[in-house]
Order: sequence, then structure tokens, then C-alpha cells
Amino acid sequence: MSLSVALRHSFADFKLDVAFDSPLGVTALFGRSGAGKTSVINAVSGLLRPDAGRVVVGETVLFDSENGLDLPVHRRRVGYVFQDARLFPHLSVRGNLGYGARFAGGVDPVKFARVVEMLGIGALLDRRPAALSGGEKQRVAIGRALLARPRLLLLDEPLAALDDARKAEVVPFLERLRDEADLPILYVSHSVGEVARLANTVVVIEAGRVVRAGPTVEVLADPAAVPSLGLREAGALLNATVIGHHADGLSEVATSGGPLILPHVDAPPGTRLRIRIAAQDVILSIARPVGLSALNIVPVQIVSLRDGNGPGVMVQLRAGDDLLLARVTRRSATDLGLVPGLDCHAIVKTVAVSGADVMTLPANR
Amino acid sequence: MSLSVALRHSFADFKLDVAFDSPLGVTALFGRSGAGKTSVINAVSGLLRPDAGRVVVGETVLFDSENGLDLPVHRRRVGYVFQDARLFPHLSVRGNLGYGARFAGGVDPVKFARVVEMLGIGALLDRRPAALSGGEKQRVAIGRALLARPRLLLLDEPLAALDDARKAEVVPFLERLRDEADLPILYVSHSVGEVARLANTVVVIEAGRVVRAGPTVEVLADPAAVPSLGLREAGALLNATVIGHHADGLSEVATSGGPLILPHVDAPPGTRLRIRIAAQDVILSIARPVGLSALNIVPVQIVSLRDGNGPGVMVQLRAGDDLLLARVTRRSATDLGLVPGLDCHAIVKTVAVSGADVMTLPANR
Amino acid sequence: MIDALTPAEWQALNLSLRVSFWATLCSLPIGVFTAYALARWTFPGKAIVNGLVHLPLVLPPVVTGYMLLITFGPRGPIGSVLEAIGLPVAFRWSGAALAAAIMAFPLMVRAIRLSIEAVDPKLEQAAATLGASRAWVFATVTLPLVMPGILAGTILAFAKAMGEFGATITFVSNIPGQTQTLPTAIYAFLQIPGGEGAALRLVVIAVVVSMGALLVSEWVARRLAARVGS
Amino acid sequence: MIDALTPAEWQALNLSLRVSFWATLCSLPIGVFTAYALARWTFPGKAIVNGLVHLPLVLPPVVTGYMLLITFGPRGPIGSVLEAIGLPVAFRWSGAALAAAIMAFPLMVRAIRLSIEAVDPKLEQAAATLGASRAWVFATVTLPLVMPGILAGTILAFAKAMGEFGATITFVSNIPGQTQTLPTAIYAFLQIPGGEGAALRLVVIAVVVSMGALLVSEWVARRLAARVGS
Amino acid sequence: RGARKLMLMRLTNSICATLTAISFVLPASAQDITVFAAASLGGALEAVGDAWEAETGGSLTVVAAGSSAIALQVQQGAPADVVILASTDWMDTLAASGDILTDSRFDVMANALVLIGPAGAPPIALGAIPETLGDGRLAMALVDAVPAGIYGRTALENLGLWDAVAPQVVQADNVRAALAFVATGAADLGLVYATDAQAEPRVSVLASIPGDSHPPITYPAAAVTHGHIPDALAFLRFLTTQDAQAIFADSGFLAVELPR
Ligand SMILES: Nc1ncnc2c1ncn2[C@@H]1O[C@H](COP(=O)(O)OP(=O)(O)OP(=O)(O)O)[C@@H](O)[C@H]1O
Ligand SMILES: Nc1ncnc2c1ncn2[C@@H]1O[C@H](COP(=O)(O)OP(=O)(O)OP(=O)(O)O)[C@@H](O)[C@H]1O
Ligand SMILES: [Mg+2]
Ligand SMILES: [Mg+2]
Repeated sequence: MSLSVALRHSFADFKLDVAFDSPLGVTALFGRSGAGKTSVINAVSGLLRPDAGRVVVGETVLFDSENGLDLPVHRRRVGYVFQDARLFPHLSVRGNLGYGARFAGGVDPVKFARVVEMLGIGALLDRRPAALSGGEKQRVAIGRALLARPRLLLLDEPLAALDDARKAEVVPFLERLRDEADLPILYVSHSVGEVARLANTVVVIEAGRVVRAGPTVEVLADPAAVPSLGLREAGALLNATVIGHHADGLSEVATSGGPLILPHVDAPPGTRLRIRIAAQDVILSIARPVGLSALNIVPVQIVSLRDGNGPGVMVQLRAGDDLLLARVTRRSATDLGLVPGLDCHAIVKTVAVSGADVMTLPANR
Repeated sequence: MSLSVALRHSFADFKLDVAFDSPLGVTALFGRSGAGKTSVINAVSGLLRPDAGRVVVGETVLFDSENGLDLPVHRRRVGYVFQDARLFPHLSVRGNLGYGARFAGGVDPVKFARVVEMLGIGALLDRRPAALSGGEKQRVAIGRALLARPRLLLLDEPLAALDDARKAEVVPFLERLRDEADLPILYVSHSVGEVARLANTVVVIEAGRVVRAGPTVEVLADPAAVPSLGLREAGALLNATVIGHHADGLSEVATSGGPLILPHVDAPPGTRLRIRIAAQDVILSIARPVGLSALNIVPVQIVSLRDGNGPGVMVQLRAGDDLLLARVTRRSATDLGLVPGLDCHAIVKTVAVSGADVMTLPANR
Repeated sequence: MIDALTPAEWQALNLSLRVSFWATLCSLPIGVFTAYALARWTFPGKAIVNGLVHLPLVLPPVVTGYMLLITFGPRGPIGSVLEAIGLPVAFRWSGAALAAAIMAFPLMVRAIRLSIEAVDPKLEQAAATLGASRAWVFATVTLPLVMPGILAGTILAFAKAMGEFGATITFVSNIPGQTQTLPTAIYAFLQIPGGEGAALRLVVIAVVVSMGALLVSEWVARRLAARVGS
Repeated sequence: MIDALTPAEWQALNLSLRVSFWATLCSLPIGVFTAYALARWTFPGKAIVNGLVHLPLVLPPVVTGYMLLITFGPRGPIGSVLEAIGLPVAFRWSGAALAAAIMAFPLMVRAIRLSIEAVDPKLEQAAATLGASRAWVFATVTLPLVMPGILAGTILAFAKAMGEFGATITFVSNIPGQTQTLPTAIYAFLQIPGGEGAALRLVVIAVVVSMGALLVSEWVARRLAARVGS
Repeated sequence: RGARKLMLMRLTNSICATLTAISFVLPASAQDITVFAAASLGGALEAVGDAWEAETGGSLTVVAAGSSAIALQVQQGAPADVVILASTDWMDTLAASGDILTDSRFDVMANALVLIGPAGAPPIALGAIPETLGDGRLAMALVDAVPAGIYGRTALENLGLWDAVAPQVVQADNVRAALAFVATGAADLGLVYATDAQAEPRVSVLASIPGDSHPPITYPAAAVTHGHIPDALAFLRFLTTQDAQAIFADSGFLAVELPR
């Protein structure tokens, strides 16, 4: 389902003026602290009434200042995971989790069990929020939003307080939600890696304005977007299809640039994937190297080079029909004589592509 | 100054039993959500009165259940950055920042300006906390703790809500504090990268118990510690000395394994450094490769190989007197015939070593 | 004091308890509603409502009783209607309860209002995003969080109702078995020579009962706090 | 009501304001302290203190007045001491203030206590880690956050003091210019046939003054809330 | 309306007088009756009630409150059959508003004012009140509002003492509270009813106030128009019996000339 947001709002000394459309799935909101991300989410949820604007989810208009339409918060059915957990202190964890479901036809015990299991909060069900750790609170808040059967998920840095292992469990779940329930998600994060996997659309906000917005593949593969996203987070997305699984736990996928070996991908052959390859994980080699521990050596052609403000250069590469990004030092670029049009090899370590960087795409997309 | 902690405490269904000593500087507390990190910090601050234990900072005993000694919270002078910001809602940002200083001889305007500048909260000074974004609140909380002239800093995931750019500004400040003010710091984080730079000692907690503790260099270079730290976070620390800075913005440092080229290091030649090299950023090559964009090729000898539970193998390497970690697929290990004792080459991309991975050591250590 | 109570004392105690109980119980929903309206809504005439609520506190009780008598008495505009529909309050224990309720109302409303104002609106917002309408938010989030305030308001109102005298005796007089509560009985004893001993007995009874209620309420409050706090 | 007040009315109004003002002001610190102790400390005899605080609410005002007379009267254990050190309260306006303060005390304490209980202890903990001793934490964190409750308690107490009658007249009698407050004047008028008109004038005066105080307090409360909330 | 009411009253009055006469002749039958009485009469009336019960088998409910409150309540339709007030003024008011049967009104008893002081103090002459008082206080009921206070003030005025003592007068809302001022030592002297002084061991009577210095202190009683008139009249008549009068005398009240 599509999400279309246009908002104008003024705080005492902050002006928000954003507009973006995302045709389907997950929209990632990036931006530095204080950029206005939470304000956007609040406006979509109805908690902030913007001075003007229009918010549409699928066919449903949630807010339209021109027609004086303003759906009450509780009728919007957004599952909002707040930046601060906001658990109900008088209810047990179980009561918190079940809170939203009662307004949506009751708790589905199967889903309840699945969410509880995924979030690892089974042992906490009878505790009060005051007796939870920071991360436990956040997990319960995620579960509470998920179990409310929302028609739109609003996630405001939901995983910031979680360890990587837990993150790795939650993200695939969100992915399934997006695909199976066709649930639009608006996701705020400081970590591109966390979101690249999920997002169809990336919106970058700076000081209350949209500075970049577009399909994830385009934005992430665009060297010009690097300053907004952060150097370490830059990286491109490759489309791939699972070919098969090997006995040693590795999986082989086909990309337009050739086959790649990845850590095990939990999907049957034929599944379409999207793989994020961080720019700093790519090494360029003029000759095809041998005797390397890196299993993936992809022939590429240099599309463009873009200087950063440090000693690095962002190199955009064409691998088959897809684009890759590599970050190298200016010295290497000079030493190796990298220029647009040059053919060379991109070396990608298999282990550098973690589970979090691989996302399955539904068959129908 | 040293920090020594030994605690036993029982919650309804959680038992905490930890003990660790850290001879100097920064101690990092790792552990999954709910492991007991905040509880440890609370006990050190005096907010949690443990059933039994002893907490000593430098010469000062803060708590000793055997002697019935329990220094009141306000006399402990810990600068505590809470997991939730806990700003005073009735005070402006300025009032919050200055709160602790009045009990420690007043606000030092120079330091105040420096902290405000570093945290980017200059424009917020007259606002109330209710009008701040999540990250802004957290930054004010950090500033408030720093300006209270503490004799011990307790940081509970202080940077979780911050973007990378802001983190990159705060970490060096903490580093300076540690070195110039000889301020012990107890630091909770889910991100090894964030802490490796700062920490002298790493303590890993699981379900209320210490599962590993020791000098950062040792713990991070130990393949056995990988499961506790998370695959993506594993990586070893190298000692290095700045040799010089090149015109193209790169710096050269000497390690016991040979020279390395890094992005610019802001330290004069002769400065001793510690560099974290993530295991997944290291590629192994049997032959010395040529024509690569990676500038650093270090001759190494394999010390040990350790299977993970995935398709990966953690390879411990000796580079001169230091240890390195590399993460490769089992297939590569077999294909390349990696065995302990084998000499090979470790390839490290210059850009993979970010500013956050490089820390300067004070001359006297 | 050690021997059992006399029938007359029993009667007064019984009546006081009944009057206070019903006064408190019946004014509770109205009190909660009024407190919520004053705490959360802005509406024209809010200041007047607020003023009216506080009026019984400001006026000497006799005046309140006098006004009640004129309004709710058998010949008063409301009283005659109530009389006609078979719900007379004047000179009945129900009238005593009405007087006690009105005198205690400002105390109840203030306590509850204060608690409502202390509820973090962020929690109510969270409930709304989860699909709870205003009424549901109130019932499932605000109300439980306000329980300590409601309890405080209730116990204040109960205590006030137990001690209410001036408005009661003016409005419903001092009819044994009908409107003679502990305070009016105490008054009656104090007005006759040699009645101090009997009055003292009643004072002790009133104190014991009220302190009992207070202890129970404190205990309940601690339980409530423990449920939320740990 | 339109023409100016008579000197006697002025005198009663003036005195009522003075009595209520001082009653409220002087009991405020004690009220805050008591509320804090009841909200945050556990100590032996807490239940008794709590009971004592509520006593004036439970007892008919006459009884409270009588107890005051016995204790603070010129021959009373405390009254004689006060008399000796030149601070007599019996039959003085200061005695009227004492009676009003004691009658209003439970209302004040409850409101403040409720607010103190609503303060998040985590903020107080944060203040402690920043070096604030208990007293400082109280002065710089608890107290400002409790301001709405203190305000509510103050206005309740003031209103109650304005309306207090029974204990006052029993304790300090009805001396024009000394202890004849608005309520006692109103009472006196209501005791004689045909006195209603004069009583009504005084009632209107009392209502106008109290509603004024109420409006001011609401305005201050909104200001306070705005300071914290936005 | 007043005229019709008055006619009705006359009519019922005479009917009831007959009924009353019969009731006294007939064997005692249950007659439940409610008396709204000035609070100071409460104790004595309870005792009268017991006698009434023994005599007739009917019960007597005594409702004790201030005279002004009773008057207002009766005007507003209180369920009273008989009122007995401590104030002729309020009874006049009730008569004027037609709420009592004027023909049934009579004074049941009387009272006297006495000057009291702390227990054991020697008697004094009235003229010596100012000196005895010194800068002490004289406790009275409200001198403009409460009957005992009004009587006392009139007496002191007629005795030429009022101006001398006025600044030292402390006024209570009722005469019992004035008594308490003296009993607790808060006031040095007090002007109270003889009935109150009699039962309080902490005070002594220092002087009697001559009955001619103030209007007679009488307690008027009457049947309430909207009450149960036959029973009311029967009870009023019972108040004039020797048994009843003896009880009042025991409590220290003075006898008055009763209607036949
Ligand atoms: N007051 C309490 N009562 C009972 N159990 C508690 C209480 N506080 C914490 N716990 C439990 O103790 C354990 C440790 O909590 P702690 O807050 O120290 O975790 P943590 O390591 O800081 O986790 P996180 O990373 O999620 O903040 C958790 O399982 C938590 O549920
Ligand atoms: N109620 C308010 N009144 C005034 N300014 C506000 C208010 N709420 C937010 N702001 C300001 O609006 C800006 C955007 O806030 P917002 O919470 O949307 O930021 P954010 O992008 O979510 O940041 P973070 O990552 O730190 O949570 C900030 O500068 C903040 O200070
Ligand atoms: Mg935010
Ligand atoms: Mg924690």
C-alpha cells in the first residue's frame, strides 16, 4: 500500500516542511538528531496536528487540512513504536501487549506467541514495566504495536536499544509483515544498514526539509547521497536470485553481474533477493586476483568517481545491470588509475554480507 | 584511576552476581538486553543498594556491605547519563546543564561552552525538555553529567539515539576527559566499535554474570569472545605509532607488523595509537596481491582457527607482536589451505578503518 | 467506651455511616467527571463551574444548609418536584447524604483533578494510537492511573461527610433515626447541661470509625502504588 | 451590593482576609513538610500523624473548637505558655487564624501529598547523582514539580479558611474587629428573624472574594503548567 | 390566602380541642409525635418523652436544633407536630407565616440569667462586675443574635453596666459555648442561663440577674399547622401536667403561668 505525506508545521524555532510519496512497503526516514523525523511520524499518527498538509495511506485519507479532514488518532490504526517506550505502568507486560488487540477483535494467540518468542519476552509476561530493563521495555513496545493489527506501522528508532542479535531477529519479522500483510511502514533510524534491507523508499530529512527521497536502490547507490547517510553507511543494493545452497552453509545467488557466494540465505532457489553491499566492503582490483579468502570477485566497470571531503573517493560501478559503490582512498584511485569507463574487479568478502544485508523480495514484485 | 566492582543482588526473577576490576580508564560493559548492565551501573551510582558487594573508585570506597559502608548517592559524585534521559522538566536546557555544577563549585564557562558546542545544543539553551527531540534530550543529559565535575562517569548507552556524525564528535571528547582528567568511565554499549576505541577494560555480562573480563586488546582479539560480542563487532586491536602525514590526507603509522596507511589521524608523529581492525574487514591472501585498491597488506602468521556456528571461521593472526582477527568462510579456509603456522598476507582497506577505530594513547601509558 | 454502644449511639453511627457511604459513592462518578472536565477540557463557563464546586467550602455551612433547605425543602423548587415524584430528600437521611455530598464535593474534585493533571498525556496518546477511543483511553489508562487520587478524594469526602454538621442540621435538622448523624448528635448533647460525657463517647466513636477508614484507604493506596511501581 | 460596604462589613471582610491569609501562609511550610513526610517516609506513628491531620475533617467543628479552647485557651497547657511569652491567641485574630489553619490543614496536606506522590522518583535520583543532597533535591526538583499541588492545597486551604465558622467561634468567639469574620457575621444575621438580607450581602462579598482568589490560582496554575509542559 | 388559612386554623383548632379532651378521657392509645425543640431543651424533653410514653404508649421524637434553624425548617415544611423554641421572636415569625396554630401557643416554662465565675469564686454584687472583671473577659452568647445574648445585653444595659463591660464581652454562638469559655477558664465571668450553670461543676453562680432587668425568658410552644394536630395538642396539654412540669423544674427551669 502506498503512503503519501505532505506536511507543514511551525514550532517556536523549528519549521517542518516535508512532502514525500512512497508507492509501497517500507519508507525509511533518515536524518540527524533534531531533523524532524519524530515530528513527521507524530503528524502521520495524528498526535501532532500540522498547520497544513495531507496524509494518505492506501485509499484512506488520514488528514487533509484543505478539506478539514482529521481522522481521530484512534481511528487511524497506526501501530506506533515510540522513541521512548511509553508502556502502561499499571498493566503487566501481557496487558500491554494485548492492549491494542481488544480494539481490533481480540488477541490472536498464534501471533501473540510468535511475537513474544521473537522478542524474547516470554519470561517477562507477568512483570510490570517498572521492573524491565531499557531494551526489554522497547521490545514490549514493539510487540504492543505489532499486536494491535495496525494498518500502518510507525517505528521511531525501535531497535536503538537492542543488541545486534536481537535486531537480527526483529528485522526479518518486520520484513514478513511488510510482505505478507502488505503493511506500510514508516521507519526512523540512524542506521542505514538496519533499514536498507527493509525500505523501498528512503527519505532523507535535514532541518525539517526533505533533501533526498526516492527508491532505496537509487538513493543508496548515489554517491551524492553519501554525505546525508554517513560514510560508513554508504552502500548499494544489488538484485539477485537464489541459485542454490551449498553443503558448507553458503548460498549462491545470481546477479546481473555474475554469481555471488553469500552466507546461508534462508530462501528456496528462485527467490528474488536484494543485497546491500557497503561501499567500504568493496575492494577494487585491476587484475583478477587469486589466492584470496574473498570468494566473490565481480567484473565491474567504473561509472563515476566522486571526491569526498576526506581522503576518500566514492566509486560508482556497473555490475551487469546493477550499480555498486566502492569507497577507496584517493591515493589508490590515482595509483590504480581509476577513471570512468575502466573495467576492473570488485572484491567482496562473503562474510561482509551479513544476514541483515540480505532481504527477500516477494514473488509478485 | 582504578575501578573495582563486586556485587550480588537478587530481583524477583533475576540474579546479579558480578565482579570485575579495571586498573584504569574506561571500562566497557557489554551484554545483551536484560543482561544486567544498567543494574551494575545503578549499584555503582548508589541508586540500587545491592544485597552485598564492594565498589571502590581509586582510593574511595563507595560501598562495602561488609563494613556497612554506603556512601549516599549525592556524595559519590558520579556523572550518570541514564538510558532514559531524565531531564528536569521544570528547568530549561541551560538549567539542566548547570544543575550539577552548583554542587561542585559553579559552572566553568569555558567548559560549558565547549560541551555545548560539542553537543550542538547551543540553539536549545532556553528551551524546556518537553520541546526537545529524542536525540536532543540525550545530548543535554550527556552535557549535564559532564558538567557536574564527576569523579566517575557512568554512561548507559549514551549514544544510542545519536547519529554517527554526532557520535564522532562526542567520543573524542570522552577520550580527552579520560586522559586529561583521569576520569574513570563505566560505559554500557551495544556497539563494540563505539567502545573499543575508549575502553581499557572490557567486561561481558550474560544473564547477570561476568562471562569475560580483561584488557580490551585481549578480549577483542580472542576468537572465543566472538559469540559474546557479536560477529559483526569482532575485531582486534593493534598498537601503533604515528610516523607521519601524507599530502593526500592519509597518515602512516608503524605497527610491529609493518607500516599501515590510515585515513588522517589527528595526532603528531610519535603519538601512540590503538587501532581496531574488524575481523570482517580483513581479507587473507596466500600470495602478496598487487593492483588492489586496498593500501595495507600486512604479512601475518596464522595462530589459530576457530569455527563459528555459521559458515564462518575466525582466524587469529600474528602481525609482528600484535594479534589480528580475520573472519573468512570455511570454504575459503579449505580452499586456501589455512592452518596454524601458515604465513600469509592480511589485506586491510584503509577506508575500513574509520576515525572511530583509531584512538590516541596518552604518552605516559 | 468499653461497654457496648447504646441503641441511640448505634443509630447515630449507623446513620452516619450510611449517609457518608452514599454521599461518597453517589458523588464519586460526578466528582470524577467534574474533575476530568476541569482538568482536561476548556469550555465556556469553566470558571463558573469551578467556582460553584468550591462554593460549599467558602460559605459558612449554615448558608449552604439554608440554600439547600430553600431549594430542596418540601416547598422548594426542586424539593417539591422530588416530593411529587416520590423521592423526597428533605428531613430524610437521603437529604443528609445530599448535604454531606455537596459539602465534600470540592475536596473530592480537587484531589481527583490533581491526579488527572499528573497523568502523563503521552500514555494517553499511546493508548489512542493503539485504537482506544477517548472513552476507552479514559477507562483503561487515565482512570487506573488516577486511582490513588480517586482514593484520596474518596477518603477525604468520606471523612468530611462523617464530620459534616452545619449544613446537615440546617437542611435536614436533627431527627433521631432519620437525620441525626454523629455530629448532630454530638451537638445535641453539647447543648444540654451534663451532656459532655455522652458527646465525648460519640466523638470517640466517630474518631475510631474514621481512623479505621483512613487506615484501610492507606493500605489500599500502598497496594495500588506497589502494583504500578514494582 | 452595589453601594459601598458598611464599616462593619469592611471590618469583617478585612479580618476574614487577614485570618485566611495568615492561616494559609503559616500552615503552608508545615503542610508541605507533613505531606512530604507522609508521602515519602516510613516512621513509627505515621498512621497516628495521618489520623491527627485528618481529625479536624472528621470531627464536628464545635469539637475541634472546644479542643482548641482547652489546649490553646489562656488556661490551656499551650495557651498559658503562649500567654506567658506574650503571644496569646485566645480571643485574638491570631486564634481565629489558628482555628482556620487547623481546619484547613487536612485539605492542604492531602493535595500536596498527592502531588508529591506523583513526582517521578527517577528525577530525584538523577538530581542526587548530580550531587544534590536530600534537602537540595527537595528544594530544586521536588518542590518545583509539586507547585501545582501546593497551589491547589493553598487555594483549598484559603477557601476553607474563608468559610470556617464552627471551630472559630467556639475557640475565639465573635469579637467585632478581633475575631468576627465573615462567616460568624453571617451566622449572627441568620440567627435573628429578618436577618437574611444582611446575611446575603455578606455571602455575596465572601463569594466574590473567594472566586477572585480561585480565578487567580487557576491562572497561576496554567502558567506553571505551561512552563513545564512546552 | 392568609385569611383562608387562618379560618382553617380556627376550625381545626376547635375540632382538635374536642378531640384532645376525648383523648384524655379515653384509655391511652399510641400517639407518635415529633417535637422540634430548641437544643437546650433536649435533655429535659427526653425525660418528658419517657413520661409521655408511659402515659400514652406513644413515642416522642425530640429534634434538637437552634431556634432559628427550627423556625426556618418548619417554615419549609419540616415534619414537626410541635415546636418549642427558646425565642419568642422566632415563634412570632412562625405565627405570622401561619405555620403554627396561634391558639395552641403558650409559654411552657421560663429561665433566668445568672452571672457565673470559676468554681469556688465568692458571690459578688452585680455592680461589682466591672471591677471583678478587671481586664478579664465576660462570656455571653451572641448579643445581637442569640436569645440568651440578647436578654443578657438588655439586662446589662438596664443595669447600667453594658458600656463598662462591652469591650470585654466575648460572644459565643450559643449559651453553652459561652459557658464553656468560663468552664475552661478562657473567660473570667459569664452570663448564662441558670439551667446551664446548674449542671456544670467547673463554674459557680456569682450572682443572679434580676428578672425585671430583661424581658421574660420564656419558651413558647405551639402545634405546627402541617403536623398531626390532634396529637400535637395532646402533647402540648401533657406539657402542662404536673409530671412534665416537675421534670422541667428538676432541670432548673422556672415555672410560668400555664393555660388551662
Ligand atoms: N526493579 C526490578 N525488579 C525486578 N527485575 C528487574 C528490576 N529491574 C531490572 N530487572 C531485571 O533485571 C535484569 C537486568 O536488568 P538491567 O536493566 O540491568 O538490564 P540491562 O543489561 O541494562 O538491559 P538493557 O540493555 O535492555 O537496558 C532484567 O532481566 C530485568 O528484567
Ligand atoms: N513541542 C515542541 N516545541 C518546540 N520545538 C519542538 C517541539 N518538539 C520538537 N521540537 C523541535 O523540532 C525539531 C524536530 O524534532 P523531532 O523530535 O522531530 O526530531 P527528530 O528528527 O526525531 O530527532 P531525534 O533523532 O533526536 O529524535 C527539533 O529541533 C526539536 O527541538
Ligand atoms: Mg525523534
Ligand atoms: Mg539497561
